[in-house]
Parts: sequence; C-alpha cells; structure tokens
Amino acid sequence: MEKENIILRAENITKRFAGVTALDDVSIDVYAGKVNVIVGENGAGKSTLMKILSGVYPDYEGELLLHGEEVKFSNPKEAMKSGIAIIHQELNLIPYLSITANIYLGREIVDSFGMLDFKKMNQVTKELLARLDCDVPPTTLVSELRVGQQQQVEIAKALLEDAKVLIMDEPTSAITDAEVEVLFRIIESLKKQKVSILYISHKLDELFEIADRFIGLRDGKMVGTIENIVEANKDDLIRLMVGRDIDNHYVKEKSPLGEEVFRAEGIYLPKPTGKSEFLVNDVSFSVRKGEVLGIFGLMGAGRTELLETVFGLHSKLMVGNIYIDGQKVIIKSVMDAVAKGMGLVPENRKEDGLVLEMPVFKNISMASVEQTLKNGFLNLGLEIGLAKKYITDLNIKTPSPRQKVKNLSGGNQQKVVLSKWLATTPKILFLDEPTRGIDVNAKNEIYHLISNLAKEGLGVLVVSSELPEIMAICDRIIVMGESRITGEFSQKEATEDKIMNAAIL
Amino acid sequence: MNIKTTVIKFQSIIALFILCVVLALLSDKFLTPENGWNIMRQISINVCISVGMTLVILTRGIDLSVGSILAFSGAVAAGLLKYGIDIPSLNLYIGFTVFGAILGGILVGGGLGLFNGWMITRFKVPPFVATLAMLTIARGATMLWTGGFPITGLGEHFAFIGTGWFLGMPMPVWITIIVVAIAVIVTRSTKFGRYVYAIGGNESAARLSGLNINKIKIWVYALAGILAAVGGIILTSRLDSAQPNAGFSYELDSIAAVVIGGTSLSGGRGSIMGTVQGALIIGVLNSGLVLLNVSPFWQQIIKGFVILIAVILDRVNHPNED
Amino acid sequence: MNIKTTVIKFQSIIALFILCVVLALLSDKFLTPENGWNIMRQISINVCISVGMTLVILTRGIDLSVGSILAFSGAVAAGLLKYGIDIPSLNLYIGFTVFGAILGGILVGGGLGLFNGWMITRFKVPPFVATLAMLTIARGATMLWTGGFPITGLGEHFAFIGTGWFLGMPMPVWITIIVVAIAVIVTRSTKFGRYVYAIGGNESAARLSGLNINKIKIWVYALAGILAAVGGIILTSRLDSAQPNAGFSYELDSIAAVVIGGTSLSGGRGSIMGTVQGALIIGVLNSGLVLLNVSPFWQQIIKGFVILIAVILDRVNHPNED
Amino acid sequence: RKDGNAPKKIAVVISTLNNPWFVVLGESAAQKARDLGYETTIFDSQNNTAKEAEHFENLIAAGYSAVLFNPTDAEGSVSNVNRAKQAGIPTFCMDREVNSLEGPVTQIISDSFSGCVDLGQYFVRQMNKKGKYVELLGLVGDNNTWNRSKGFHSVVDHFPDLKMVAQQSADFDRNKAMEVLESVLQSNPDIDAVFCGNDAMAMGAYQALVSAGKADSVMVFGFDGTEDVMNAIKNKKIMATAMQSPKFMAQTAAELADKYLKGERNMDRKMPITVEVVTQDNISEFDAYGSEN
Ligand SMILES: Nc1ncnc2c1ncn2[C@@H]1O[C@H](COP(=O)(O)OP(=O)(O)OP(=O)(O)O)[C@@H](O)[C@H]1O
Ligand SMILES: Nc1ncnc2c1ncn2[C@@H]1O[C@H](COP(=O)(O)OP(=O)(O)OP(=O)(O)O)[C@@H](O)[C@H]1O
Ligand SMILES: [Mg+2]
Ligand SMILES: [Mg+2]
Repeated sequence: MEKENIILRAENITKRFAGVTALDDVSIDVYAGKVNVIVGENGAGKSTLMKILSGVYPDYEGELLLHGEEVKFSNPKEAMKSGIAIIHQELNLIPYLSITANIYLGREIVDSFGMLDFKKMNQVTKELLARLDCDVPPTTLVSELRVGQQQQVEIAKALLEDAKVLIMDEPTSAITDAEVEVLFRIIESLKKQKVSILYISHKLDELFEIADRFIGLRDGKMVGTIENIVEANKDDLIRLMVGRDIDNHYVKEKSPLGEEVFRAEGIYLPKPTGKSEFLVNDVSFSVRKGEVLGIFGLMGAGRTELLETVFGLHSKLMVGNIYIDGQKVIIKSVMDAVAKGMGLVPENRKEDGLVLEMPVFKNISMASVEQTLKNGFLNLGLEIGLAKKYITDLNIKTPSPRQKVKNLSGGNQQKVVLSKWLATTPKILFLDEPTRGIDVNAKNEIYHLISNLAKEGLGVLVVSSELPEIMAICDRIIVMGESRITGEFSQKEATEDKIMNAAIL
Repeated sequence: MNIKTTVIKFQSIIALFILCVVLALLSDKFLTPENGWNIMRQISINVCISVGMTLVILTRGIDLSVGSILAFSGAVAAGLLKYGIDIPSLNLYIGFTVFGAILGGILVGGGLGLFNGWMITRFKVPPFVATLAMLTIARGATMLWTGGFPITGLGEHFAFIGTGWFLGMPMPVWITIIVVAIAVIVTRSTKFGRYVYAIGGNESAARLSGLNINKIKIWVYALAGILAAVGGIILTSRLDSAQPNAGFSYELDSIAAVVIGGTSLSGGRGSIMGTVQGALIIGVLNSGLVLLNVSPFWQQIIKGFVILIAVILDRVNHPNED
Repeated sequence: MNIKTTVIKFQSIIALFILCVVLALLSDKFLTPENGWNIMRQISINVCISVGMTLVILTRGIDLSVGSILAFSGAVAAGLLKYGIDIPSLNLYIGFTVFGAILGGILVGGGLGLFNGWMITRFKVPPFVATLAMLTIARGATMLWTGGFPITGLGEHFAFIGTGWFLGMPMPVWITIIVVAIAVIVTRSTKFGRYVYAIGGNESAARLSGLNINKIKIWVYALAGILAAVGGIILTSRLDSAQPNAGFSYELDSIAAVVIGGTSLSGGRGSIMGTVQGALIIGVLNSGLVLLNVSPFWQQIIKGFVILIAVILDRVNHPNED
Repeated sequence: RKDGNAPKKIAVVISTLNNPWFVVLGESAAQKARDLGYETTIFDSQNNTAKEAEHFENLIAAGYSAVLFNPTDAEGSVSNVNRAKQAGIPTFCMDREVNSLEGPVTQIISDSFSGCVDLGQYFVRQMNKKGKYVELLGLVGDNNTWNRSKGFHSVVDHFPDLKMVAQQSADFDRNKAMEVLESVLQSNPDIDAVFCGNDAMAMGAYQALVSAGKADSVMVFGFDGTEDVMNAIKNKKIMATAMQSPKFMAQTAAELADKYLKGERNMDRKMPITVEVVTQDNISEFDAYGSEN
C-alpha cells in the first residue's frame, strides 16, 4: 500500500513494567480506512501497545507518528484531541452515573454559566444509542444495564467524537451476535469515512469477516503481517500468532458415559424485585459421568444465574430440587455445594475466581486446604506439592508456585482456577465461559483438559456463547433463551442453524 | 415511579418525619419555632463540615482531620483578629479586620486540607492515615498557637456571624444554607461535581477518560478543609472564644451524618441533601433526647442504635451494593 | 533475595532501629533494661488490641469500637469482682473469683465483638458504621454500669495481672507475648488465618471457593472484642481501678500501629509481626519524647509526621497496591 | 396553659461526666434540687463548649426555670449564660467561674488558683525548699489545667532550688499519668516529688512509683479530693491533695436557686469556697468529696 495511506505509525516501541518487557522494539503501521487487526496470544502485548497509542501510558521508548509527524500524548485526553479513540478491553464505566454522563465523561458540554447542559448531552446520546440499535433511555444508570449493553455504551463513547483512528480491544467479548452485527455495520460505515480501525479479538471467525489486514505480535515482538487477506486462512493466522501449527479443529473424543451424577429439577430463580418474573424459569437437566453438557444461549439468557443458583449462591430465593448420584441434596450455600462435590469456574476469573495478590499455590489450595493440614496446621510442603502436581498436569506456565497469580497470563490464570477445583476432587464441574478472552493456544489446551476430565468420569457442564466451541466440545447441548430451556440436541443432531433458532426463540 | 421506589428515595425524610412526630407527641416543647431555630443553629456547624465530608466520601476517601482543622482555623482567625501578627524582632506588626481574620482562618483550613490532598495523591498515603496524621498535627498546632488557652473577647462584629439574626433567620443558618445551596449546584450541575462522583464510582475508568484525578482529589480535600474552617469560624463566633479543644471527635458526628444520609462509604453514590437530612436526624435526636429528659448515659446508647437502624434501612433498600 | 527486597521486608524493623539509635544518642537513659521493660509494658495493651485490629483490617474491615469495648470489659470484670451480681428483688447474689470476673469481662468483650460481626455480616452494615455505633453504645453502657465512677480496690490477686513479674518479665508482657505467638501461628499456619487473608484479598472469590465468609468475619470481630477485653483487664489491673473513660481514642492508636506495621487498609496484605513493630515504633516514640521532655504540643505534631513518614515508606516499597 | 401544680424544672449542666468528681457535683446538685421539689435533668457538656451551647439552647426551649451550671470554660461559657439570662432563666455557677459579673445570679466557686497556691506552699515546706520535681498537667487545652499550674508555680517558682525536671501532659487520665511518669522516671530517677493537676493523675503517678520501687522516696500531690486519693492519704501513700467540696457547692447552688425562684434577690455575686489542703495530718477532718453541709 502507498505511503500516504499510513495514518499512524509506531516506531521501535519498547515498554517495560517492573520485571516484564511487555513490548520489545515493536513497529507497526496503521492504514487509513482499513480494519487493522492485531493478533497474538494472551500477554503478547496487544493491549499494552493500544494503551500507548491512546495515551494511557505516557512513558515508553520509541516514537509515534501521526500523519508523519511525531506526537507524544501525556494522557488519553490528548490522544482523543488528536483523533485517536479507544474502547478498552475491560469495561471502564462509572456504575452510578447515567449513560449520558459516562459517554460525556471528561468532555461535558456546559452552558454559558458553566453548568452542565443535560438536554443537549442527552439528545446526542440518544442519537448515538439509536445508531447502535440500543433502545435504552440515556438517563439510565449504567449499573442497571446488562454487560452487553454496557459494552455498547463503551462503543458509543468511542463514537462520540469523530475519531480518525478508532481502537477496539476485544469489543465483542460480551455482546450478543445481533449486537456484533450492528457493530460491524458501524465499522463498515466508518471505513467509508476513511476512519482507520485497530481491532483486537480472540474470536478467529469474526476476524475473517471484518479484517483488512493482520498484524502479529508474539511475546512483545512484532512477528509480521498478513496483507493479502483473501488468500489467507485460519491456519496462516494461527501460525502468525503462535509461531507453529495447532490443530484448531478440535472435536471431542467420545468417551463412555456412566451413571447420572447430577440432576436439577424444576429450578426457578425469581427476580429479587418483581414477583412473577424469573431469572431462571423452570429449568431441569441432568449430567452423567463422563459427559460434557453444553449450555448455549445468547447473552442474558440466564445461564450464569442457572449455574449460580444450583451452586447455592441464591439459596434464599431458589426453588427446585437437586440430586447428586441419584440422592436428593439440599444446597443452602456454596459451602454445601462444594462439600457435595460441585465446583464452579466463574465467568469473571479476576473478580470471582482468584485472589490476585496471593501466590499460585495458595489459590490452588483455596477450596481444599484441609488436605494440606498436618496436625491441624497448614503444611507448606504439602501445599506446594499439591500445587506442583497441577502445575505439571495442566501445564501451567509460571516460574514458581510462589508467583503471584496476578502476574500470570489469562489462560494460565484460568488453569489455576481449574486446578483449585480439581484439587477438591469434584464429581461435577461447572465451567462458565471457560475460554472468554483466552487465546487460541490456551483454548485448545483447555478443550483437551475438559475432555480428559470427562474421561476420568467427571460430569462437566460448559456454558459458552461461542457456537463452534460448544459444538466441538460437548456431548449434548442445551439451549437457553429468556431464562428457560428452549432446545436440546445431541452432538450428532446439532447444527448451527438449529441451535441459533432455538436460542432466538 | 411506584410507591416502593418513592419510599426508598425519601427514606431519610420519612425517618426524619417519623422522628419528629414521635417527639412532638412526647413533648409539647418540641414543635415550637424557637426549638426549630435551635436545632437548625445547632446542626449548622455539622452540616458545613459534613458537606465537605460528603465530597470526600463520594471520592471514596475519608477525612478524620475535620475537627482538628476546625479548631485550628477558628483559633487562627481569633488570634489574628485579637493580636494580629506581631513579630517585635522584625519590627513587624500586621493588624487584621474581621474580614481579614476570617479569610486567614479559611486559608489555613484550606491549606491543611491541601496538605491532606497532597499526601493522598502524591505519596499515595491512604486517606484514613493521612487525615489521621493531620488530626494529630493540627491539634498540636492549635495548642502551639493558643498556648493551650482560649482566645476570647473578639468583639461584636465577629460575634454577629455566630449569634446575629438577618431577615428573621440566624446567621449560622444563612451561612449553612448558602454553603448547602452552592454544594448542591456544584455536585449536580458542574463538571467538578460529576468528576467527584466518577472518581468514587470507578477511579481507573475516570483516569482513562482523561480526568485529572489528583487535581480533583486535592481540591476535594482542600474544600473539606475550607468548610471545616467555616465551621470553626461559626463556632468561635458563637462562643466568642476560640477553644483549643474545640471540634473534638466532630469527624465521627460528621461521618455519621453523611452515612445516615445515604452516602456510600465506598464512594460514587450519595448526595448533599441526603447529608443535610442525616445531620437533621442527628440534631433532632440530640435535641429530642434532651427535651425528653433522657439520661446522658442512655443518650449515647440510643444514638448508637439510631445510627445502626438508619444504615440498616439504607442497606435493606440498596441490597446489591457494598 | 537482593539487598533491595531485604530492605523492603525489614523496613519497619529498620525504622525502629533508626529511631532507637537516635534516641540512644540523645538520651543516655534510653538504652537501659528498665526503660526497655517500661516500653514493653506500656505497649502491651496496644499490642493486644492491635492484634485483633490486624485481623479485622486483613479482612478489609475496621473496628472503631475497641477502646469502648476495652473500657466496658474492664469495668465489667472489676464490677463482678468487687460487687458480684446482686439483685435483691430476686434474692440473688453471685460472687465472682478473680478468674470468674476476668472470664466475665472477656465474655462481654467477645459478645460485643460478636454483635459487631453480626451487624456487618447479617445486615451488611459497613464495618466503619457498625463499630462507630458500638463505640457510642459501649461507652454509654460503661457509664451506666459504673455510674460514672471508677471501680477501685480490686485486691492483690487481680493486681498481679497488670503489675506482677513472673520469671523476670512483667505479667502484661507475658500475656502479650502469648497473644502474639498464638496470633502469629493462627495467621500463618491455620485454615482460619488463610481464610482471613483470602477474604481480604478477594471476598467474592473466597465466597465462590466455598469459604464461610460470614462465620469467619463474625469470628474476627469477636476476637477483636476479646482482645480488647484482654487489654481492658490488663489496664484495669495495672491501675487497680476500672476507669469509666478508659480507652478513649485507643482505636486510632491501634489503627496507626497496624498501618505503620505495613498492613494494608484495603485488606489481604499484612502481618501480626508488622503490627508489633508498628506498636513498638509508637511506644518507643511516645516514651522517647517524654524522656527528652519534648513539650506536649510538639509531641502531637511529631507523632503525626512519624505516622506519615512510616506510611510513605511503605508506599514507596509497595507502589502498585492501593 | 400550663397547670400550676406541675413541678418546676431545674437543669444541671456539667462540663463532663467522664470524671467522678464532676459526677458527684452533678448528682449532688440534682439530688438537692429534687429534694426541694423540682424536676431535674443533668446535661453532659463533654468538655465541649459548643455542646454546652447546644444544651443551653435546648433547655431554654424546653422551658427550664433555672440552671445549676458547671461551665466548661470561663470565657467560652459567658455567651451561654447571657443567652439564658435574656430568656429569663437564672444561672448559678458551681465550681468554675465565668468571666462575667452580670450573667450568673451567683457563682459558687472553688478557686483552683488559690487552692494551688496553698498546695504550693505546703509543697515547698515538705520539700524543704529544695529538690527535683515533675509536674503532670491535665488536658493542655483546658483552662483549669493552667489555673492550677499557674497557682502552683506562683509560689514554687520563687525557690530556685526547687527544680522542675519535666513538665508533661497526662490528660487528667490515670493510665496516661502512669505511663508518662514511668518514662520520666527513666531520665530522672532521682526526683523527690510529683505535682499532679488532678487526683486521677496522682493515683497513676503513685502506681508508677510503686512499680519503680520509689513510692517511699517520692512525694505525690494531687488536686480534687476524690475517694481514692483520700484513702491513699490516710494510708500515707500520697502527701496531699486540695479538697474542693463538690457536694457542698452543689447543694448550696441548689438552695440558692430555690430561694431565687421563691423571690429572694439579695445574693452575693460571688461565693468563693475555700479549697482546703488535705494532708496526712489533717485527713481525719475530711470526707471524700467534702462534707454534706
Ligand atoms: N500494569 C502492568 N504491570 C505489569 N505488567 C503488565 C501490566 N500490564 C500488562 N503487563 C504485562 O505485559 C504483558 C502484555 O500484556 P497485555 O495486556 O498487553 O497483553 P495482551 O496481548 O493484551 O493479552 P490479552 O489477549 O490477554 O488481552 C503481559 O505479560 C502482562 O502481564
Ligand atoms: N444482579 C442482577 N440483578 C438483576 N438482574 C440481573 C442481575 N444479573 C443479571 N441479571 C439479568 O439476568 C438475566 C441473565 O443474566 P446473564 O447476563 O448473567 O445471563 P447469561 O446467560 O449468563 O449471559 P452471559 O453470557 O452474559 O453470562 C439478564 O436479563 C440480566 O439482565
Ligand atoms: Mg489485552
Ligand atoms: Mg453469564
């Protein structure tokens, strides 16, 4: 491509954090009017690079050229003024402020008295939300929105000012397919206005739908680009990211199914507010030993609530019966659930799965610390031994069991959460979006792990929003929509169409 | 809006109303105009301080030093007014008008608040600790400045601030109403106010939106200091005397008013009007317990339980937040 | 381990050491065995309270009521010992031995702590508010129990706890060492201790790992109450008198010790030994300032700055946490 | 509207109930007033002049007929007394004075300053005009602290051989006094006396001396006349204290208030009650907290 099409250029960027070199002499070009996709494994440095481009990290080595001229941003506001906007990987919203207040945060419109001009701001917000097909009043508090809607607010925030460069760091990790469609439509129209997009995602399928070119990062280094998108395929992309081939067409091996290990019957979870509204509405299902049961649904279908409910988190509101090994059990709390042999890998590992400041070994022993007691006291040797076993078994990449878990990459953190539950020798494991935000390589490892667990006789329940994933790894798939079960398919009969039809109702 | 949400929204007002009805039934002296002005005048200082405290708590901070700053600023204003600045060795003497002395007190209060904010933002000292240190430091400074003695005889002009009436309303009540009015406008309708909520709601998101977190926080603590100073000047004027021990444990009263008023200690949620209601509940309770001739020992116990009940009500109505 | 991390690890000890060297240079009376025992005896009460406070803060809580609970428990123990339980209308009289009275005091302290924990876990009252209410309630209860008068003349056996020597070491120091030793083992090597850190580190992850959060928190506040009661009994015994206003603002000293000792107010990070060092720093400073006959006014100012400096040092060494 | 039979109400406003001496003062006043047929309430100002101001406003609103008043501060409390006067409510000061002759109907004051002058003289005699001593001050922001200290020094400072080796604050608190003296004893093991601004501190100081094994060689002086210290003087543990008679002052104030409300107007503006030095020699003449009339 011609030189004048390069709108933004990063030259020889190096960024170090205490102990880690996140970016090592990285140079990339961003083309105008194109979707420039950055690919790389977890921890490759994608988000770090984006934060440098958008002024979040003002101290780095190397230089940024915008329209060929050197720029240096000391904060995100300056980058924004120069036309670079970003949607961050993590949601960055203020829960108790309205949508409008969030969208205008830091660039409010004031009247001649210096007072906030609510009317004008609400008006513009309304138009923006309409563009995103999001039908929520602009004065709604963000805390009252679903995660997907919050993600849309983030997108609207980035669209507010007419940016020349728009960075999207995993914008689709929490929105529904319909919302993804809207986003892609917007991206197309932005491209027509010569806006350049920097796009990051671990969902390889959608990349091919939207990308114009790929830039690969690996271990903080630029490893190459794919400019000719038409001739590239998934394997080329994976090679760019991982540096070798990976069998990406994972299909679960059949393993013999045993007895029924878990059954839920007539589970209801009323909304705390309304009387006749339910977050989980008359759901029944069962899992056998060695079986991987998938639960598919669009965002907000109530899958997380279902798992939480049977796991004892909402015992006061819940209605329904639970059987383990054919025996009826009463689950009044998470403690009961754990004692009865259940484990839950939550959707959001950083917030609900890990104590980030604690070392790996303490996180692994968290739910089963009894087994490392000696004479009633914790025994460090036993505890580290336990951790080492899982570090080897699950191939967790950590310099030592004493490493703080916050220093591990996403995939390895997820494996630590898995280890925590495996250490309790559970009978049934619930996995809520086990591969969200995880790179293709780690994903693969987790698929194999799930399959091995099933082989060893565990019952596994996987919630996922990714159709290909759920079709590849599950023996049976339940589909949920609007809080109830809307379909059930064996692996053989499942097709994308059938499942989607069931999910949409 | 259905009945339930209305109840939730006005819960402090409702609590206040119930309290007033009960007291009016129990004592015929409660519902008199003088008693009304009394309560208003009594809470005026706590309201001034608590407005600043509300801002601080909205940013997820806390300010334990307000009582000490109040004492020091009051003493500074009184000292400047009475003695001026007199350094014989330099042959320096500066006299102060009432206005100048008040300004001096307020500047000192703002300065100490600034120091709090500086420690908290520049050195990342947790607000609890930074203001705990200031609590001690400002108390010591007050003792040094006054030599441990009250400064009295401040004149009629100065006394007017705390004891005078203007257009049928006591001066402290005027000052407080003005402070509250400004604070309501600032929190609701200015960028600064919005940023205060944003920082408390999610500091890292606020930073990524390009807000100058440090500057806003420093301002918030400086304002808390200034408002403590305003309280100190009202108090000194009411008593016609700057007491070295003034303001002792006011921080707890103030935090109680803020929390009873529904502002969350974890930041980002709350309002100035809520705080005013909280201070009113405490003031009405204080005055009511006295009117009902409750023993001072029991008063403490009852007040403790009222705080608990007020906050439990708030929790019941906002169960999902922490 | 390189030099830098060593320095970080032992920063409180180093600060303590520097402080001691300075004081030893300034006063030849500082480095004497008696002065050592003095300081140890003086900090013993603060250490007892602060061990409980450390547990509370590790779970990301705070306990403002320790001073009041200390006063009430001490008064209860003294009252039981001296007067027993005497209800003439029921023809009931129960006398108490020294042991029984102490147990009574400790039970009361534990009970009030339990109440704190119950409010915090069952009704989700923020710890700051729940214990602020308890601060007032227990203070009122102490006044009711004592009628505002000290309870004195508790006998030699009881006095031994606070003033006696055993195997060449003062009794309060023995008690404190035992408390600290148990606390160190509990925090480092028991399930309970591990869970305390986990809750402070990430409560939601701890809950989803099947820990009984509420039970652990209730225990932590109960322990804080019990340890405050132990402090109260040592104090009462040392003075041979239960003072109704004992323990006033001890919560601030205690929080200062915990924070200077490197425990983070946002939970999950810290240690008992750090707290002991923090209390030692405060104790050495208090005693040193008196030893040097520094004016009481300046003492407060100096103490404030020492707290600031100690915490800033800690921040410099743990820059990434908040 | 109000029926004539209802008892009139008298308010007792006390600077602090955190100290038994003031509890006695308050309760004696309240008791006497009740005996005289009044309804009474005790208000605790918590050593806080602002709190005191609130109490005055409340009691004016609540329609009390008279105030038996123990001020927090000689200057700071003046405005409160005047406010009551304007509302037609007479004030009778007890123990501490306010710097206003017109405000209160009468002031029954125990003169801390002159009490400490007497105590200072006794101190000088016991010390034989030479030696080292320590002074423990009360709350440094409290004017009583300084009245006592100044009265004491107005005598003692005339004797150059009496050396004050340390002057520290112990907040009127027993424990604090003990801890402070423990530390002071480290740097000054050879002191001969401790002068304390109140009796609680004297008891604390005595305990520090006991544990340092110096109880016999160091003389302790207190101020107030509380039960503890009276017993300690009897047992030759403490040298002397200054007896203020809270019961007597309180009862006198209540009686005067009664007379005033019954029409008597002829009263002295000030009634100084002598603060008597209680020593191991004259202890048998005193009860704790003074005699009941
Ligand atoms: N604030 C920080 N402090 C220290 N290390 C950091 C920090 N932020 C990122 N890192 C480290 O820098 C490296 C790059 O992280 P980055 O977030 O850029 O990865 P990424 O490519 O976006 O990964 P993912 O796909 O999981 O989002 C990682 O090793 C990460 O642990
Ligand atoms: N705390 C809550 N209070 C009230 N409603 C909630 C709460 N959490 C979620 N909901 C609602 O419950 C429904 C299901 O929630 P949720 O988004 O967790 O479903 P899900 O199928 O697990 O989707 P996801 O893939 O996003 O996890 C949604 O309508 C959501 O708005
Ligand atoms: Mg990233
Ligand atoms: Mg979910």
